[in-house]
Amino acid sequence: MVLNTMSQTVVLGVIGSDAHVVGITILEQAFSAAGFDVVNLGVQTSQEEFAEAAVAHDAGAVLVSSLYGHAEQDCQGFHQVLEEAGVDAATYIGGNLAVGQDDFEETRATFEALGFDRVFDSETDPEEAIAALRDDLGLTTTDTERATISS
Amino acid sequence: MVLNTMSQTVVLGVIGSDAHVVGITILEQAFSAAGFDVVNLGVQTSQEEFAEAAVAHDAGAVLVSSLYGHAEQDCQGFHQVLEEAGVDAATYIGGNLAVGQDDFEETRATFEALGFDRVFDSETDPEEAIAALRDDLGLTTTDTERATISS
Amino acid sequence: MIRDERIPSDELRRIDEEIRSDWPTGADVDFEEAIAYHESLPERKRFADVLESADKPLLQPRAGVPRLDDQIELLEYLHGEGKADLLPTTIDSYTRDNEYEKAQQGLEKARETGDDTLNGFPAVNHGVEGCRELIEAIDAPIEVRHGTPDARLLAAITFAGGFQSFEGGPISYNIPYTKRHGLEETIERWQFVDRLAGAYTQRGVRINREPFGPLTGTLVPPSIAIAIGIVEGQLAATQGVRSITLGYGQVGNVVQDVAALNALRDLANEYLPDEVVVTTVFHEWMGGFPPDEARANGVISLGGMTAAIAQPDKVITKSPQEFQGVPTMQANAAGLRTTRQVIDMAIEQNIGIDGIVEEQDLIERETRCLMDAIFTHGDGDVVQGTIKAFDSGALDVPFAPSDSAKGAILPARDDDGRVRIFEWADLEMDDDIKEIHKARLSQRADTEGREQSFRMVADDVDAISDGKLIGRP
Amino acid sequence: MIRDERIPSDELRRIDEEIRSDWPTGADVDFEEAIAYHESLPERKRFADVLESADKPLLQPRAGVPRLDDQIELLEYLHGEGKADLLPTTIDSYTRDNEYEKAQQGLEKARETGDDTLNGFPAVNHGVEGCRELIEAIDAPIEVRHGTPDARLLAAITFAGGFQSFEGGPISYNIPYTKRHGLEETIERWQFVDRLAGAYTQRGVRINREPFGPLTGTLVPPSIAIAIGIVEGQLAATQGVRSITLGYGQVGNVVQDVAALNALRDLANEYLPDEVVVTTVFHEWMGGFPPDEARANGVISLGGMTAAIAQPDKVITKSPQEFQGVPTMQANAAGLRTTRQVIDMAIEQNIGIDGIVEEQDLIERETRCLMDAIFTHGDGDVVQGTIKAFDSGALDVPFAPSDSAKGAILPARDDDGRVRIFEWADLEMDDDIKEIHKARLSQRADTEGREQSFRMVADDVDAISDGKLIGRP
Repeated sequence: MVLNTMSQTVVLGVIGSDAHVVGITILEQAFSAAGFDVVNLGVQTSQEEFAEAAVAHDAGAVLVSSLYGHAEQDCQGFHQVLEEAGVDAATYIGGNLAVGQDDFEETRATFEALGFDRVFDSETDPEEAIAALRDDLGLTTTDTERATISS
Repeated sequence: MVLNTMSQTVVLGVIGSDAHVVGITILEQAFSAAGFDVVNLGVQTSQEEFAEAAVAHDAGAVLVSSLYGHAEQDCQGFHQVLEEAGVDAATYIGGNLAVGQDDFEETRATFEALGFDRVFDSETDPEEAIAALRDDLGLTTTDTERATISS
Repeated sequence: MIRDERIPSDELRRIDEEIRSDWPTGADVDFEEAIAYHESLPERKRFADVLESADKPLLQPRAGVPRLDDQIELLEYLHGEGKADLLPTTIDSYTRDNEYEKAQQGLEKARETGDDTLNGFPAVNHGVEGCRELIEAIDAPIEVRHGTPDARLLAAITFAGGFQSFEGGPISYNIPYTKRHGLEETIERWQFVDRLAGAYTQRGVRINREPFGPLTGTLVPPSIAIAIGIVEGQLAATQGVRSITLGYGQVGNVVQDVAALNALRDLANEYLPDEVVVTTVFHEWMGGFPPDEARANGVISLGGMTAAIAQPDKVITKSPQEFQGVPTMQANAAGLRTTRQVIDMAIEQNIGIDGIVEEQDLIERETRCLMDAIFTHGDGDVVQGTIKAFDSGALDVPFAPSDSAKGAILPARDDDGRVRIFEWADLEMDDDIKEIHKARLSQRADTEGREQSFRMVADDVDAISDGKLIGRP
Repeated sequence: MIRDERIPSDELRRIDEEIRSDWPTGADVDFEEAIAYHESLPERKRFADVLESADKPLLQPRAGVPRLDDQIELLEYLHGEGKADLLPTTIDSYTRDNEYEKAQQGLEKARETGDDTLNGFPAVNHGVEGCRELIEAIDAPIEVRHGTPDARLLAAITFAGGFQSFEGGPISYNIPYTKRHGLEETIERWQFVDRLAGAYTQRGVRINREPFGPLTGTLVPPSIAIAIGIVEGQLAATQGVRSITLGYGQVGNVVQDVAALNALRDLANEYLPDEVVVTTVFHEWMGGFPPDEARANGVISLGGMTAAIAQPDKVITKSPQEFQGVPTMQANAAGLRTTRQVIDMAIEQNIGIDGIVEEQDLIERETRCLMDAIFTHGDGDVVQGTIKAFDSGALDVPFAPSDSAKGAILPARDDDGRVRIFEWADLEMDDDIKEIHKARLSQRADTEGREQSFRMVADDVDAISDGKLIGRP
C-alpha cells in the first residue's frame, strides 16, 4: 500500500465489554484504504487503553465504536481520561448508541454533551466518517485518495 | 376389474353449487375398487338429479358430498324428494358440513335429523364409509374384497 | 361449425355492441377513445412491455375487494409493503357468472356497510371510469384475474378501463371452473375476447393475455397443462394477440417443475407464430396448504427456490394464510417478501440440477403426443381438434368438474415425487411413455410395499398439507 | 508445555475436585452415582444413540431461560409444537464468565419477579438435581449449549445431571467469543471437559461432544471452519470422546454449503480415529437477518433446502424473529416447522446439483493446507501446532475478536455468492488455490464494474439482511 506522507494516525476500538468486531474491521480497512494510519485496539477496549494508544501513537483522532447498547455508561468520564493523559485528538463515536434509537438527534446531543466531536448512527457509511475526518484534520481529498485502491 | 355379482349400486355426487371434485373422485375409485357399482353424478348436483339417478339405477345407497359449508341448506327437504321419487336407499353425507366444525356431534345430529343414515367428517377415510355401507347393505367383506386390487 | 379463424371486423363490431348492452356500464365503452387513453399511460403501466423487458422473475399476488377505494388501498399496500412488481385485480364470483345485478347489490351493500360482501372487484359494475381511477392510482401494471367462462363484457369494460393484461381462456376457465358450459360455447366467447385484445394490439396497445396454467391445481401432469396452454395461445394468436404469457402450477418436485417451465417456454416458442412474444408464469403451489403459517412459509419458499432456478418471467405468489382462504393484506405482502428473499438470494447462484434435460425431454414428448392428437381429431383445425379430443378423452384433465372433460385420468407421484399418470383412461399417449410412467410408479409401490392404487392418489392429494411431498403410507 | 495427550486419571481426579469446590453445587457431583443415573435413562434420551441412528436430519432449536419450570415449559413447547427432535439448554452469560454469584442473584430475582433476568439457564446454580428434573421432564435428548471458555464446572455438573451432549471447544468457544483468553489456557480447560466426557464414555455412557462450527458466523470460509472442527475433534478423541458432531454454518450459496458439508463429513472420517462416530450439524444462517419475519422465513427456508440436499445429521434452526434477538417460543417453534416442511418436501426428491464435486475438492485441498500447517507448526503435535499456527497467522478466522487470532484475513463473495478470501494476510495456503480465489473475485469485480476492495466485504456482511446474497453496489 502506498502510504500518504501527510496521513494522520487514527486510533480505533470497541469500548466497554462489547465484542462486536465486524464493524470495526470494516472501518479499519476503510480508513487504511483512505490513507490513514490505523491503530485498531479491537473489541472490549477500556477508556484507559484508548488514552494510552492515543498518546503512544500521537493520534489525530480517536474513533469509538459501540453496538451493544451500553455506550452511554461506557463513555462516562471518557473525555476526562483522555484529557488527563494529554490526548489532543478529534473524538468520534458511532454504532447502536442507545437501545431503541427512535430519536437519533437526542442520542447525538447526549454524546456531544459527553464531549464527542461527531456522533454517527449504525447506518453511516465509512466514507462519511472519512470525509468528516478529512475536514476536521484539514486534509484535502487528494492528500489521501491516491492510496484508496492500491492494496 | 372383476365385478362382484352381489355388488350394489351406489349413487355419488356433490350437492348444491359446490364444485369440489377431488374428494368425490377418490370416493368413486374407492367404492369401485371395493366392488360396488358407482354412478358418479359429479359436482353441482341437484336434489332431483340424485333422486332420478337413484331410481334409474335402483341404487342401494346415495352418497352426498359437500365441502363448501352450505350443506345444511342444500339438504333441506332432500329426503322428501327421495321419498316422493320412490327411492329406498341408505343415505350418507360427508365433508365439511358446517363452517367452523367445532362440535362434530352437533353437526351429526343436525344431519341425522334431516334424515341421513350416516354422517362423516372430512377426515374420514373412504375405507370407513365402505365398511359402514357393507354393514348397512348386509354384505360381507368377502363379497367384495376380491375386486380391490385387480384394476 | 366453429373453427380457429379470425372473427371478421363487422362481426366483432356486432358482438361488441350486443354484449355491451348486457349492462348499463357497457354504453361507456368507446374503442377510439380507449386507444387514446392507453396511449396516455406511462411506460411503467404498460403490462406487456414491463413483463417482457424484465431481467428477473417479477412477482404478482392475487387480490380483489369490492369497493374501489379499498382496492386502491390494497394494491398500494401490496406494491409498497409487498414490493409486488405486477398487480392483480381479482373479480368477484357473481361477475364470473355474469350476474351483474347481484354484483351490483353486493357492491352497494359493501359501500353502505364497509364489509367485503363480494369476494372480488366487480369491474363491470365499476365501469370504465371506475377501472381508470384504479389504473391511475396505482404506479404499476395491473392484470384482470377472474375465472369467467363468458368474459366478453368484462373484457370490453376492463380493456377500455386501461387494464393491459387479462387472464383466462376457453379451456382453462371452463374445465376447472364450471360444470355445464360446453367447450364450443366458451371457445366462441373467448374468440371474441382475444379478437378484442387483437384489435387493441393492431392499434399499438398490446394487451397481454394469460391462459390459466394450473387448471385444477391438483397434481396436473405438466404435459397436459402445457398442451392446453399452447392451444389457448394458438387461439389467441389467431385473433391477433401478440403478447401471451403461458402458465404452469408448481407440482413441488423441483426437477419436474424446472423441466416443465423449460419445456413450456421451448414448445410455446415452437408452436406459436413468430410474431407472438411468449413469456411464462409460474404459480406457487395451488393445492391444499398446511393449516399452519410456519409450514405454509416452507411451501411458499420451495416455490421461490424453484423460480430462482427456472427463472420464469413472472411468479404468482401465495400467502402463509392460504389454508384459511382470503389472506389479510399483511399476509399477502408477507408471501411476496418471502418469495422475493428466496429468489434474490438464490438466483445469482446459477444453480443447475441433475436430470432436468431427461425430464424435459419426456414432458416434451408427452406434449407432442397430445398436440398431435388434437391436430388429428380436428383434421388440422385446433378448435375442432380440442373439442373432439376432450370429447373422446384423448385430451383430459385430472379432477375436472366440467362435463366437457371426462376427468377420468388419475395422477400419482413417483418415488421422487414427480407427478405421473396412474390411470390413463383414454388419454392419447405413446405406449413407451405409458411404460415409463408405469415403471416409475411401480418403483414407488415397491418402496412403500403396497400395490399401485387410488390410495396413492388420495394420499398424494393431502400430502403437502400434511407436511410431505409424497403421500407415503 | 501443553501437548495433545490424555490427562492421567489421578490428574483428572485432582482437577475435578478442585473445580467442584468453585461453587457449592459442585459438591453434589458423584461420578459413580451419575453413571448409574445415566444407565437408568430410557433409550430415547440418549443423545448419541438418537442422533447417530437417525435416518433423516434431526432438528434442534436454541433455547434457555433462567427458571427450571420455565425451561421445562419452553422445551416441552418446542418438542410438542415445534416438533424438535433434539432439544437444547442454552446457558446464561454470567455462567459463561464463571460468575456463579451473579448468576445466583439473577436466578433469585427471576424466581421472585418472574422476569427473565438472565439470558439463559444457569445450570451450575440449578445443580445436579435441577438438571435431572429437566432431563426427566422432557421426553427427548437435551444438549448443553453455551459459549464458555472455562466450562469445567459446567461440564461436571451437567454430565452428572444427565445431559449427554455438550457444545463447544477450546478454539470455537474462544476465538469468536472472548478477547483475552489465551488458546493455551482454553485448550487445557477443554482437555479436562473432554477427558471427563471420555471417562463417562469409558463406562458406557457416550457423551456427545459438538465443537461450535460457525465460529464468528460471518462469511467464514468453509475450509477454516472444517480445519478447526477437525482439530477440536482430534483433541476430544485423544481424551476418550467417541461421539463427535462437527458443525458448519450456512454461508447461503447452496453449492458451497453442500460441498462443505460433504467435505466436513469425509475429512472428519479421514482425520479422526476409527473408533470415533462422526456426525455433522448444519447451522442455519448465523449472520445478520432481515428485520422482517417474512424475509427471515425465506432465509430459514434456504437453509432447509440446503439441508434437504446435503442431509447433515442435525440442523440447528433459526426463528423468523432472529433480527430482534431472543424469539418468543412461538416464533422459535415456527422456525422449526418451516424448516421441517421444506426438508420433508425436498428430501425425497434426491436433488443433485452441478459443481458440488469441484467445490468439495477445492474445500478439501484448502483444508489439507491448513491441517498441514498445523502439523508442521507443532512438529506433529496438534495442540502446539494450533497455538503456533494461530500465533503466526498461518491459521486465522475472519472477524475474530480474540487476541489469540490475528483476525487479519478478509472474506468476500464471488460472482456466484461463494465465500472466497480477499485478504489472505498470513494464512497458509498453496499459491494455486489463492489464484483460484483471486480469479473468482476478479470475475465479480468485472461484473460489478468496480475494483476488488474492502467495500465488497462490507457490502457482503449486510447483504442477506438487505435481501440479497451478494452485496452488489
